[in-house]
Amino acid sequence: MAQMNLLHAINNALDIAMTENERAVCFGEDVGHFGGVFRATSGLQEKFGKLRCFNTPLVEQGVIGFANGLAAQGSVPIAEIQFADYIFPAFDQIVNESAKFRYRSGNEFDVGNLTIRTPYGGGIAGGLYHSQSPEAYFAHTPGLKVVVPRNPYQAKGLLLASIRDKNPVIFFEPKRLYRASVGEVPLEDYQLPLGKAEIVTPGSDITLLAWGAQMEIIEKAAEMAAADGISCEIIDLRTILPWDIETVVNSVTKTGRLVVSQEAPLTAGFASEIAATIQKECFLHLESPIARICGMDTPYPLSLEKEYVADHLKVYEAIKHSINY
Amino acid sequence: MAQMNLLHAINNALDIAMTENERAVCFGEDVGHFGGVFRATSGLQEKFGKLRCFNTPLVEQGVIGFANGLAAQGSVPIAEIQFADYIFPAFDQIVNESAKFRYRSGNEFDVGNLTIRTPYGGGIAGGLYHSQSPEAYFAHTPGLKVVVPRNPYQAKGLLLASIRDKNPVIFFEPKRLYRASVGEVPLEDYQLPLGKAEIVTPGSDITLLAWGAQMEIIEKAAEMAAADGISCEIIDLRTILPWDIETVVNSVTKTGRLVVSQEAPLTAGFASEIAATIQKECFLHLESPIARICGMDTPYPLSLEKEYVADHLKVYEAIKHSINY
Amino acid sequence: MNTDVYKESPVVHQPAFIDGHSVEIPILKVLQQDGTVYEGAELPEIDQESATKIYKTLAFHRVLDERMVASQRQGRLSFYMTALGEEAASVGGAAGLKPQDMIMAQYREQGALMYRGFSLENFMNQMFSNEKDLGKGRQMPIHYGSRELNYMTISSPLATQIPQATGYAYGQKLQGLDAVTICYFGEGAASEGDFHAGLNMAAVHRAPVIFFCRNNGYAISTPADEQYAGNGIASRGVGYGIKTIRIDGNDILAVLKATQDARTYALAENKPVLIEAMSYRLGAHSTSDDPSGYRTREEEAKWQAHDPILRMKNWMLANKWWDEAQETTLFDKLREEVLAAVKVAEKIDKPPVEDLITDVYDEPPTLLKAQLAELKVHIKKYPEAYPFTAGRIK
Amino acid sequence: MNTDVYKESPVVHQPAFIDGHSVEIPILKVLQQDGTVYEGAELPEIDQESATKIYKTLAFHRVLDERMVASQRQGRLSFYMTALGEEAASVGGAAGLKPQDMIMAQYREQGALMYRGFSLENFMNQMFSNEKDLGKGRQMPIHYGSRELNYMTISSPLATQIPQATGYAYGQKLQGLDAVTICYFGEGAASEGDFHAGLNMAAVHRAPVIFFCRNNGYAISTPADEQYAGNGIASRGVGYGIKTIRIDGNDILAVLKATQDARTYALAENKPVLIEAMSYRLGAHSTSDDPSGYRTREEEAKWQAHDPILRMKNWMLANKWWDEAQETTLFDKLREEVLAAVKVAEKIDKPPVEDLITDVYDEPPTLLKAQLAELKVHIKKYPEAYPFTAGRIK
Ligand SMILES: Cc1ncc(C[n+]2csc(CCOP(=O)(O)OP(=O)(O)O)c2C)c(N)n1
Ligand SMILES: Cc1ncc(C[n+]2csc(CCOP(=O)(O)OP(=O)(O)O)c2C)c(N)n1
Ligand SMILES: [Mg+2]
Ligand SMILES: [Mg+2]
Repeated sequence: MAQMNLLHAINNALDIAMTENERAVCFGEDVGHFGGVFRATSGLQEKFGKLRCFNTPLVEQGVIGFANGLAAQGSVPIAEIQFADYIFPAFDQIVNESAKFRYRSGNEFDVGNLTIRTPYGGGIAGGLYHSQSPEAYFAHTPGLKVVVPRNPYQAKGLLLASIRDKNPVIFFEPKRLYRASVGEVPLEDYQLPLGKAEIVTPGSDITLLAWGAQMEIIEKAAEMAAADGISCEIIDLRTILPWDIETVVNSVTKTGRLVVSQEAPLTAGFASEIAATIQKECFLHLESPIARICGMDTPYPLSLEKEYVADHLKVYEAIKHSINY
Repeated sequence: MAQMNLLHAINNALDIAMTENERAVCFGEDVGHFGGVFRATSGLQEKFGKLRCFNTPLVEQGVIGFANGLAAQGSVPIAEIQFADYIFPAFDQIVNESAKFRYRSGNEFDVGNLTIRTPYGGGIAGGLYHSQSPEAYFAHTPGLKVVVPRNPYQAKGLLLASIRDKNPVIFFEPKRLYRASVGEVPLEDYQLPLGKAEIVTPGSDITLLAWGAQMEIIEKAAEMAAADGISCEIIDLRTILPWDIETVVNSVTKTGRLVVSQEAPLTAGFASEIAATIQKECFLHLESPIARICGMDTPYPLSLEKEYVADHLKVYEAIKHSINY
Repeated sequence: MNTDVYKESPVVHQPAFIDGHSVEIPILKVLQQDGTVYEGAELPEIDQESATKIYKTLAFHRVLDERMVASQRQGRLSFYMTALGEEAASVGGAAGLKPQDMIMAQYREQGALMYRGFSLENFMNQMFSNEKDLGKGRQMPIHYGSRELNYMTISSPLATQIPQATGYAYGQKLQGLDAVTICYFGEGAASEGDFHAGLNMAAVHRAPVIFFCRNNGYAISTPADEQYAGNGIASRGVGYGIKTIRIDGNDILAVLKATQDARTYALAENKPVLIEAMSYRLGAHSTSDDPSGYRTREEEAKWQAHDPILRMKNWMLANKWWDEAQETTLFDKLREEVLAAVKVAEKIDKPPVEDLITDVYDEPPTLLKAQLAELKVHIKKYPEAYPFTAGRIK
Repeated sequence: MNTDVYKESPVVHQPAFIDGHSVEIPILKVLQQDGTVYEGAELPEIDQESATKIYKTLAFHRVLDERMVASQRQGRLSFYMTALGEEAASVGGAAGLKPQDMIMAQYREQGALMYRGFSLENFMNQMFSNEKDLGKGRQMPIHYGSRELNYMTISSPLATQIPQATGYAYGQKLQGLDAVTICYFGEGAASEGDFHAGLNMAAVHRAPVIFFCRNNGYAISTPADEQYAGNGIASRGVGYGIKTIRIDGNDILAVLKATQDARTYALAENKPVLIEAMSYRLGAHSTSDDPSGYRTREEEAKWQAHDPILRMKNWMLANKWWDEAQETTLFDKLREEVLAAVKVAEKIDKPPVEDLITDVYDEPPTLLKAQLAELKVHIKKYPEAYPFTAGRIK
């Protein structure tokens, strides 16, 4: 065990993956000598050489196109997109290629070895182009797995599982927590399961659901609610696609109430999928409407960030509203 | 009035738009002399010249990048993406640029003059790359309008409104209906409102909601249900973003039941947004869970297309299930 | 560092603009249409046996294309694409490589797959998307693929295979294999951003990939002069610092020579090569297209005279490696075989309904299994609506 | 048609590969570091008045950069990007144009905006994202824009402005305006697919756009030789058939000359031009970056000696258009003004909460209005949590 921040945990997972498998390769813009603008790949080029950890030219569609080819060849590419806001030039390579590679070939070829890492989310005064949470764009794409960790321990275990998973995985890293989130992380190798939500805190009155950096927010809201005598069951979805319907259904069947919170704008975000599924699966158990506490339906602002975000106070209000419905 | 198929109606709308405004320009792959692979722009180059209707090089990100610049300049670009399946290379230009152009500049600049036309949808034995319905990918993007017509009359009126609207609009054309859907269309200029759903058939027992080519399907299902004595209120959403919540809420408040059907895969499709919103707005009025009848969560298949699609029989079953809940 | 560029550029004190004509790009021609070799021409490695294999592949290609277009017209097949008039590019490219080299094609390079030995049955099963198709009936006709033959399954979105080929070749290099990747694309696809990404990355990261551009003058209806304003696609190689050659794409010996040399260089230097093969798409873009809407019969006729298969035949005849009797026998046999194969393939069942959910992931997720289960119940309720699968559901 | 390429290429019969060195690209230099003009050099159009305006703009640029980096270090500003050592590219580019020409920049070209007369207050208001910012406080510092001054608002996603500039210029051409578009980008951004799209489309559709590449040797930590393997960015112009020139980017007279000539040509011919200005990013990439992690002090020092502002000053002094007294007065005044402006701007209110929902569309849709209304109720409930806006909600 060691104290690590989220960046260290990721760096440590990459180190383990590259050590165990000489076909693992890390690359992306500034990923090589410099170790990435956030330093997640720090030291890897030194340790594994320039052929296995390197800077790419500045072209996201190329980074992922290259990674797709490398994965199809049998190597294990771990590609970094410098900010999730800049993943869109690679959208075609991800949505039309990575996601459909195995299916279209009848399993003659696949890119299951591919992992795409990218820092996402707001709260860092980054404005509309350094704050986006684009997970929902990918969640509408069968063939992809989408994973978001909430802390260093989760990050290491989920990243190792993502790298080893035999499907293309997009791994969204909550950059606001890169240095802010610190915790005990085993030094040895371990994995956390993909496709499984985690009940972080059991509770009885209402279910709170989120993922990534937003977990901190709902936990804070749950504390406020606890002071009012409301017992919240807190769930970390962890994998957005394919998501763990069963765990959420079981929880809401028990509590009868659900608040889902996401950083991204409300409309057509992943919270909508959750609400749509749960209203169906738990129709007879729901005691109040499922609430979605999300970003507003605008680009991510800069100076009015505080007002814009789905903060703990908004989640807390939603909890109370749901309980008093 | 004249009998027109959907292609003629679109061609006619483009002709009117280019005649009335000499700054309107039509372009895209094969759009010029040939008139597009579906012939939607047929005759326009001959009539308006090569400078105003032309082939572009084969690069979707360029087509939309160019269109964004042209729109910012004050021209009125009407760009065609040959198939909606090929819109993804332009995803960054649409989602990060078109959608955020006005906002990020504080209204110093905008691309409100931009219209993107693209044929979408399945049912033509096109397999996974000539059948996609990607509207949900764009629906998560504040700043865009997303419009889908269901027949020639709607196509002309909505396209003219889209071209004149002061926001970037993506206009999805149901290609399965290009020649199959024929109807009376006024020869003169007219517009249909964006952001307004249409109650196509009033009814009392259940609300059926869809858009584009899927309207035909729910209408067929409603006929079957009518034979069982079930009265369906049929709504065409027409605009996916921003969508007409009020019309749907009013309908479901009245009927107490809702079936939404889309061609795209279920997970994180736009039907999910509708279900999420309506379960909240109509919580106390819903007599059964909102049903989503959609494509399966796979790429669009070829030889098993019939089995895969959200056909009228599946919608009919959902109606019965909802009524008997 | 750019310091080098800064230091090494010759210095001038008056504006000196350069342009597309600052670089001259010769075109390699080895074989003349009448079957004689140009004087002084350097021949590729080729002997009677390998030449015969190439020629038979070209013949098979011509016959298959001819028959399948006819089948499509008869309504037996939904869609087809020929490579009429430009078969030498794909067949000659494959013949210049080793079997372990990966082929990443656009879609008009079925010739390369034929050369590798993909069976007639395999072609048919793909085109009729029946349950024996290696691709499980999921893609439109002509989207072939075979792991066994190192031929990457075709993907419709254009140019996506270009940066992928760079990555694939980089992986081959990392493993130290005696293998390169060849990446085919049209001059139209070369306009995509992925082209730029793939070529630049290959040059920077030294991937042993042969970029093979089939410049056939058209991208559907768009002529090459509305596609680019430079000196073809070859002139772009200069910008990436990629060794580049332009060849007569209808000249099988030039194709072979260029590919053989490119392979040797790519492997020895770990560097990419760009080949631009000049040709002409003699047929329609696909069976959905009608070129009379955008070009003249005269233009087509001019290119008919450059038929690459006839050119090779003339050479074979001149070499006495082939004769007219063999020619007749071969073409007759091929036509028969293809016709027979169509009849077999079109009768084979569609894939089972279970194939709807396989290969989306390595294992179908819970939700997808539930969707399939629900579908089966539904199909049993309305068997007449789903005739291909209803009878086969347990 | 590609028939032309086919017919016009010189024919060879032995493989003749071309490569990145098949084209020689000279670099234009007019002014030496000591302020003397190279012998025989062709001067741009410039007189004392215009030279003084340029020089004062350069001085303002240097002072603003210096002061804002200091402000950022003091924690008064969240972020900043200097153009240290490469100011001549943006200022000289703007000076070579007409005010009606559109400038579409990447982010390191604030110099062009200064030259156009964007006020110090406007710069400050943007950087402090206060309610007087033309951009309504929505973007990170240095993302300026001004319709009045024909300076397109900066967008962070790299290279997106390149095809947009082509479209913008095409619109100018359609209207028959006496106006071109200049499009700035770094050698890093030139790797993006949008670069390929923008340049190719400009060449094919003949848009009067000047593509101005600032090749400053780095994209954050990535040196140019890990960005491309060709002869800089200029060598790509050849491939697109675009008239291209390489210049010393630290030589204000070369920048001016190239831009003036490019404008004349672009307008007269309705064709694009590519300028590659060789320079060096002397400062950090941004205030979030520390270059000591990827390059040496020695390398930086070498380029310090090429300071473009000092070079122009030397020339001005030599011409007797400027003296040291003027220099001291100017810099002192500028420093004072900037400091004072910081103090004013940082005290101005943030934009009102209503600005959250404006400009997403031309009019806020119903749902967005409802979201704002709900937010206001919420803020009133927890005023202490939203100190910037709570007090101002009616
Ligand atoms: C990304 C993308 N855009 C558009 C298309 C539609 N399309 C299919 S083939 C084609 C033309 C390709 O031309 P070229 O690359 O020259 O190849 P050729 O057909 O001449 O062999 C187009 C536009 C596509 N498949 N993918
Ligand atoms: C699409 C995209 N990818 C990545 C980034 C992150 N990024 C910002 S600046 C930069 C380097 C740009 O280098 P260059 O174009 O050479 O310009 P310079 O900073 O040298 O002026 C990168 C990678 C971005 N803003 N947009
Ligand atoms: Mg072509
Ligand atoms: Mg740079």
